[in-house]
Amino acid sequence: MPLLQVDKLSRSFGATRALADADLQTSEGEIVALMGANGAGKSTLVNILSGVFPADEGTIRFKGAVFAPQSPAEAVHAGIVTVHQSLDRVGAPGLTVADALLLNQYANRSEPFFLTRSRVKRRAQAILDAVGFDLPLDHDFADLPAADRQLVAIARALANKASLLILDEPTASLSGQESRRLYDILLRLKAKGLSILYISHRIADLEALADRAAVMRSGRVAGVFERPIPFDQAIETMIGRKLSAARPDARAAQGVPVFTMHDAQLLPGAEPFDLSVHQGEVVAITGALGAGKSRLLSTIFGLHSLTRGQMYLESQPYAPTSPGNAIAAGVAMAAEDRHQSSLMPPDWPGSALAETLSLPHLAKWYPRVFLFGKRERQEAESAITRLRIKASGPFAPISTLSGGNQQKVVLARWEAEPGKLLLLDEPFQGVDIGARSDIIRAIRSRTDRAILIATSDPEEAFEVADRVLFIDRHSLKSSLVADTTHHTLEELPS
Amino acid sequence: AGIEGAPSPFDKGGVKIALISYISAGDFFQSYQAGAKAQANQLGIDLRIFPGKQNAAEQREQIQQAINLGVKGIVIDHGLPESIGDVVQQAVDAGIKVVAFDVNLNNPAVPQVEQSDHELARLALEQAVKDNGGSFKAGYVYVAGFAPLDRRNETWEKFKSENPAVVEKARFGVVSDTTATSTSDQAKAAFTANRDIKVVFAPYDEFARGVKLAARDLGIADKVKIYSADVSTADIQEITEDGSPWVATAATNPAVVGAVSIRAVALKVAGADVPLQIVVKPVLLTQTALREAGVKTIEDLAAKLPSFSTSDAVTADWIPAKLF
Amino acid sequence: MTSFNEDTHPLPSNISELSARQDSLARTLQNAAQKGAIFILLAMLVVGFSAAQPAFINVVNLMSILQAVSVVAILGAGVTITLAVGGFDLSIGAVAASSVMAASYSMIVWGFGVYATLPIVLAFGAAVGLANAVLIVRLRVPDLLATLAMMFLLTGLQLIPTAGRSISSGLILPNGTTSTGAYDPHFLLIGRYSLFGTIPIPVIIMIIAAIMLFVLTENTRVGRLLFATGGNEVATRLAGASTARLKTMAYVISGTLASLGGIIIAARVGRGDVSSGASLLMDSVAAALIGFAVLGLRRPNVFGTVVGAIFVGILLNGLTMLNIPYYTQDFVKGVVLVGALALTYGLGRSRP
Amino acid sequence: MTSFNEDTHPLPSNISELSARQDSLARTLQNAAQKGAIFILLAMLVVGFSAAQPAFINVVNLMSILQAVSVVAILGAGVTITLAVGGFDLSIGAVAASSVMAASYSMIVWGFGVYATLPIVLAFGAAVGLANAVLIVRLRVPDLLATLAMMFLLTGLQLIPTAGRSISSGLILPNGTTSTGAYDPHFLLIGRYSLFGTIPIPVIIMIIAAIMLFVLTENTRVGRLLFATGGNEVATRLAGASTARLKTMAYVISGTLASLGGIIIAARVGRGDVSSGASLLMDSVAAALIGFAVLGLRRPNVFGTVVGAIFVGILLNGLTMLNIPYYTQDFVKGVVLVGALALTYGLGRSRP
Ligand SMILES: Nc1ncnc2c1ncn2[C@@H]1O[C@H](COP(=O)(O)OP(=O)(O)OP(=O)(O)O)[C@@H](O)[C@H]1O
Ligand SMILES: Nc1ncnc2c1ncn2[C@@H]1O[C@H](COP(=O)(O)OP(=O)(O)OP(=O)(O)O)[C@@H](O)[C@H]1O
Ligand SMILES: [Mg+2]
Ligand SMILES: [Mg+2]
Repeated sequence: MPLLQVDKLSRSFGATRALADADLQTSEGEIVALMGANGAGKSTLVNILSGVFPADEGTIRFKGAVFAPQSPAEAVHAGIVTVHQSLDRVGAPGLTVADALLLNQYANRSEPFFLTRSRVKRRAQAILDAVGFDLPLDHDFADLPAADRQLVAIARALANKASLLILDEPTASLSGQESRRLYDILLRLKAKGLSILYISHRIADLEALADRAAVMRSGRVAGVFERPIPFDQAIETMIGRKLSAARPDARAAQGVPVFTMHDAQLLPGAEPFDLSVHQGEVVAITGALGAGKSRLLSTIFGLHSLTRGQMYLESQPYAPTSPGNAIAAGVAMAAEDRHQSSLMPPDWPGSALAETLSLPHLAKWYPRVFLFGKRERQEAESAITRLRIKASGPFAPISTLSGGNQQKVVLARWEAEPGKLLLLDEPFQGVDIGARSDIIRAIRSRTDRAILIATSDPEEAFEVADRVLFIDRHSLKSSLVADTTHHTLEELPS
Repeated sequence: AGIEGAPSPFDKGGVKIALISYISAGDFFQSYQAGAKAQANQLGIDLRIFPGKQNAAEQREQIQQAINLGVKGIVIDHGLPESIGDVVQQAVDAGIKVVAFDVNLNNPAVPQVEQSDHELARLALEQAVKDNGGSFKAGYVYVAGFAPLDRRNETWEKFKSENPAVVEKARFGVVSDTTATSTSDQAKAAFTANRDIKVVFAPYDEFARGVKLAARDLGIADKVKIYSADVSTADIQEITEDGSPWVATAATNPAVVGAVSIRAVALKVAGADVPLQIVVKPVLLTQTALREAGVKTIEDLAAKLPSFSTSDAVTADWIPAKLF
Repeated sequence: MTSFNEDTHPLPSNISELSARQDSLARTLQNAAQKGAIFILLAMLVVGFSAAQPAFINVVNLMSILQAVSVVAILGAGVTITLAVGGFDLSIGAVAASSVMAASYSMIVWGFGVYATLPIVLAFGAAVGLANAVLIVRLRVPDLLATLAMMFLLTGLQLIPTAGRSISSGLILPNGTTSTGAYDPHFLLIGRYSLFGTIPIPVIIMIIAAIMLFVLTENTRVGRLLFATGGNEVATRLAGASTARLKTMAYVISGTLASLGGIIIAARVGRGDVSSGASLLMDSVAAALIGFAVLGLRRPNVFGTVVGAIFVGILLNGLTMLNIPYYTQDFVKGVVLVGALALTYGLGRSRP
Repeated sequence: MTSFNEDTHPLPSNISELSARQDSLARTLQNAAQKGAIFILLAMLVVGFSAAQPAFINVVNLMSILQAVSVVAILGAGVTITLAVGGFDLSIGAVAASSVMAASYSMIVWGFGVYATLPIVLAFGAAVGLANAVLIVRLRVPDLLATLAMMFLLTGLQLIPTAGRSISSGLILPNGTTSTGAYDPHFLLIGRYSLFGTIPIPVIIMIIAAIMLFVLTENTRVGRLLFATGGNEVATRLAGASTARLKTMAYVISGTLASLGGIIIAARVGRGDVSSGASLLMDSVAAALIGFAVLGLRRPNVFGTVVGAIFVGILLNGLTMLNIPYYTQDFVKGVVLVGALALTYGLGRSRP
């Protein structure tokens, strides 16, 4: 008897059928990978299973009984524990990391009513120890970088007594090291009989973990593949076409560097380094969590100042004091964690797809102050077709888009206007394999600027970039020129 | 600096007296305080003024605070008898002399100074009858819960029962940050709904000001007459303005009442006898009289109408006669 | 404040209950009912009051309703703007109250006329807004706290020049001199004159201010950025906008509008009257918040604020016409508010 | 409210300025100054006032300060709890005021004694809290709007049973009968008795309430969930907590505390006075907001609220002792507030 049996599950949002008669099974001691392009309905399925909202039609049987959770609490109580896709659903500002780790325990009353600081710390530390993560327990949760939030969500979920564990893109902002630790833990749990539903766009994850892969397409489960999983075939089922080689032709760097850093020091004590990026070049920076990727990019974007050294943009000294400054100089950045850095809350003015796109370009697109005219709509429509964004229209509320499609909108925003240097911090979080190659092609089709990408996934780095730089302790270390050779994780210094 | 020939302790000066108000904001109370301060200065009194915020509980604290400060006398300016009765008794027990203004503490040791709200309302209403006869349709402005207004209301109710031909067609009123304008908004609605209102009794000058504004806005200033209580410089200007429907107000001079209150407590401290009830008589100010006398400000009024600026209530030969 | 939005979205809408299952006619109707709840109620009120008291519906009375709400609507628009940038201006009531004092002081003590007084008072309001902005933007004091402190400060400050007395001609200053100025008759016209004998100047000011602010917030670049600041300040900064400047702008506009409200009050009353502005604050906040419900937008919006102010104005005027005692009026106001809100927010959200 | 938090987090820290560069001693000192700003100011005030007026520092006076702030502190604690869940209770002032009326009505009109009156009034407060919660949680009306409507409703409602008049012995009811009850002397003791002749009962109630709420919010599971709800409601729900229940709880606590405050006022005042509680709301909100600054926590916290209330109490008491006129007091209160806030928030945040 399967642990979980999903039959003809459907769910619509307005005119969108997010789930259309989806079927799925998982058994004890099995890891099932759920694959699917952005907007295929994966998160919708997860949300129904975890009691966030109900299905319109269809049945779920869990442990043999009909199961229709009315609230997240009910699902957790029944033994279904979920790590949700978006990181803004993990903890709350004002709470410490330790509290965030124990939030489930508070909610299900397995912690005593009265708490002492030392007990909270001890219990939180135990949760971390069990998974081997290291996090600052006393810090405010809101101060955590995206990756650490993801670690909190994972550690917390693993600390629950569960029979079914659902992970919706848990490695989206993790680096190789943490990912591998997660694999170890999941395999151990699986051996203990836990059933795991695992969603990811990273083939490496699935290769390491999946016993079976269910591929979703347009709200249905379009195919199930047993181990050894034929990924090429699975991907074809997923995106409906063969994946063309994502790596574009390498091009020689052209002319003078667009951007240079000289003798630059990001933080006191860090080793100074030099960097130059040429026109038409895509440079990726990779490194462990907290190695300084985001710091480097945001320093270039004017959020911090260098403790030492100079920056030059097209040979002119460049020392931005604010993002506004940087943008005016022709530098744009898509920051990591789209919810915090790019999106408006639901129902708020500016929360539509087109408005998300236009926010930095208002002055350019509407030089006459008033927002009359169709520019926004046109730009949105063109982005939707160019990047195959799945949305109900140019003014669809951004919160109704699937995670990967939201990310595409964020990229489209900075892609819409020319510039000199484009900074992308973890740009492919949650973007499916097919879309990633679309985006890379779109980005590279413009040769008028230089692109600097920060990513914690080395494979991704080699896939998109002409040149890959390695960063460690806030200092750039080595430079590897990408070529067609397939680099494996082991080749990188760690 | 003491006063020569004054009884102890005023011969040495520096007598500590507390003035504890229920409400401090507004012209009436400021003027009352000013009068009290002026009188206190002349008597060499170290007057401690405790601010009132319409907070009865806080007034209790303040009386206790005054006891802590070791004052010789306390003047209580308005308040709720229930909430301060027992602390006042504590003060009396501690040998402190207490005088109350417009709050009936029902305590034989505490004389009460009254400006007599009943009297104020009666004077204004009598003038209304004199001007309009005993039969008219009236508008009435009232908000319950403010002690002086409640007392004036009692007179209005009595007046209505004595004059059955007077019909109250509309009753309205607001007390807020913008009492006058809010009242005028309501008055406009009331006038529009009741075109036959000829007389408005607005026993608080802010109310009268609002009603006048409404009458002006609606262009019916020549058809209604407003009778009110209280007076200030601004009021005098409004009353005497050309075509003003505000024809009379009854008032006491709050500064005088303040001075009388201080004198009463000073006399008690000096050991003299003070009557249990000290009434400061209000005067009726009509539009015609004010215009004829050419009165523009309260100071003019005081100069031209001595009965308004002085009171011979509770005084003694060692107390200087002239106040200002 | 973002929290308003979050409150109305127990879960972000991509995971929230949507009513797609219901057939579309019922849904459209419900939608209309929800968006129009306030208007339907308004219509019912107007019809009811007119039936009970025909004088209610005549132009003069309707104008006096508009006149009565003009100050609250103008102040409410200021609150709306600060709500849009994710802030909250608790000082507007006090700014309006002290503007009344400032206008009176300018004319009566300094003897200025209307043309000097107006800029002085408006500059005063703008300056207070700027001070709020400095506290909030530079010193990072939370909005509510900064403007509350400013409220206390102004409540006291306005009384100091005259030692707590109200200002009218012949005022004796604390230093003993008697002031000789008077209200400029032209200034009084601002509060008392009616265009074509029907439309009072305050109503015209309200309409102009409302249109300007409506266009600013809904149809301009700056408006979009103002809302963006309130929606996600970080994202707005990262998009290159100066949120510090936008917030400052919002508070300066709010302060200036409050002093404009104060000017109208001064011109109606004709003297500098002492008050804390507390009830003005509450009424304007109410208007701005009711505005959320108008059109079912669930966010601050200038149009809604003005409608909200008018809604309350109609209610109070009608009740007064029916000679309902004042204490029942507050109650009715509360009941109608609760009803309107429940209708707007409750509809189409059957699930807890 | 989340917005407070966002204010204090202009950028998520991984892209925000880190203070690591500053050397640690200077940082520690600055930190201490920031956390202790309010306490340092408090100490300065106490020393200054005692020097100018020795009577200030005696026990009786200190107790009367505590007594004076007890109601504001209790109401402020209620505001704090609703702030913790991301809401805001604007109705507390009105709840306290109508509780005064309810207590008086119960004793004077119904003739009940203290033991019947207390539960009635507390239940009334809890019921109002529940009504607020229903509006907010079930009907999804934004917090500010729901509690504002409730405020208007109560302000009117409390006047209806007595047609707007204060309730004291011998009250004539609208139906013409004269009520014969009186305040139960035992009830009055709640406001007027002092334990061991020094510690007034209201102070004891305040201390007990503060400790209970402090422990609840800071040292229990439920407290964490309350703050979690305020910080991120979605996340809290997804963690399996019932945010609806948590919010309801917060509003019921807030309503009950407000009625407790009302009981103390009634017992101090000894009659049902219509005007009581006018400025309670603003003062309690001020206390709760100043509480953010205490200890430099920058979030609602019960301890801070109580300290905030006492801070203002000491300031006002001292100024009164120094015979400062009332209008200057408001001004000074504002100035000191602005100063304290600028100190707490401004320090260590040099970059705009
Ligand atoms: N010398 C230092 N001083 C202060 N903070 C430091 C230092 N070294 C490391 N850190 C910490 O390391 C983190 C580096 O963050 P950053 O976001 O730049 O790294 P990252 O490589 O982008 O990490 P991620 O992979 O999570 O995006 C900072 O948040 C900071 O707290
Ligand atoms: N609240 C909503 N309102 C309208 N449409 C929605 C809503 N939530 C999801 N959708 C739509 O449902 C579809 C499925 O979304 P879902 O989030 O399940 O995709 P996904 O497979 O998880 O994609 P991704 O890989 O990008 O996370 C998408 O087209 C999305 O736009
Ligand atoms: Mg998804
Ligand atoms: Mg990073």
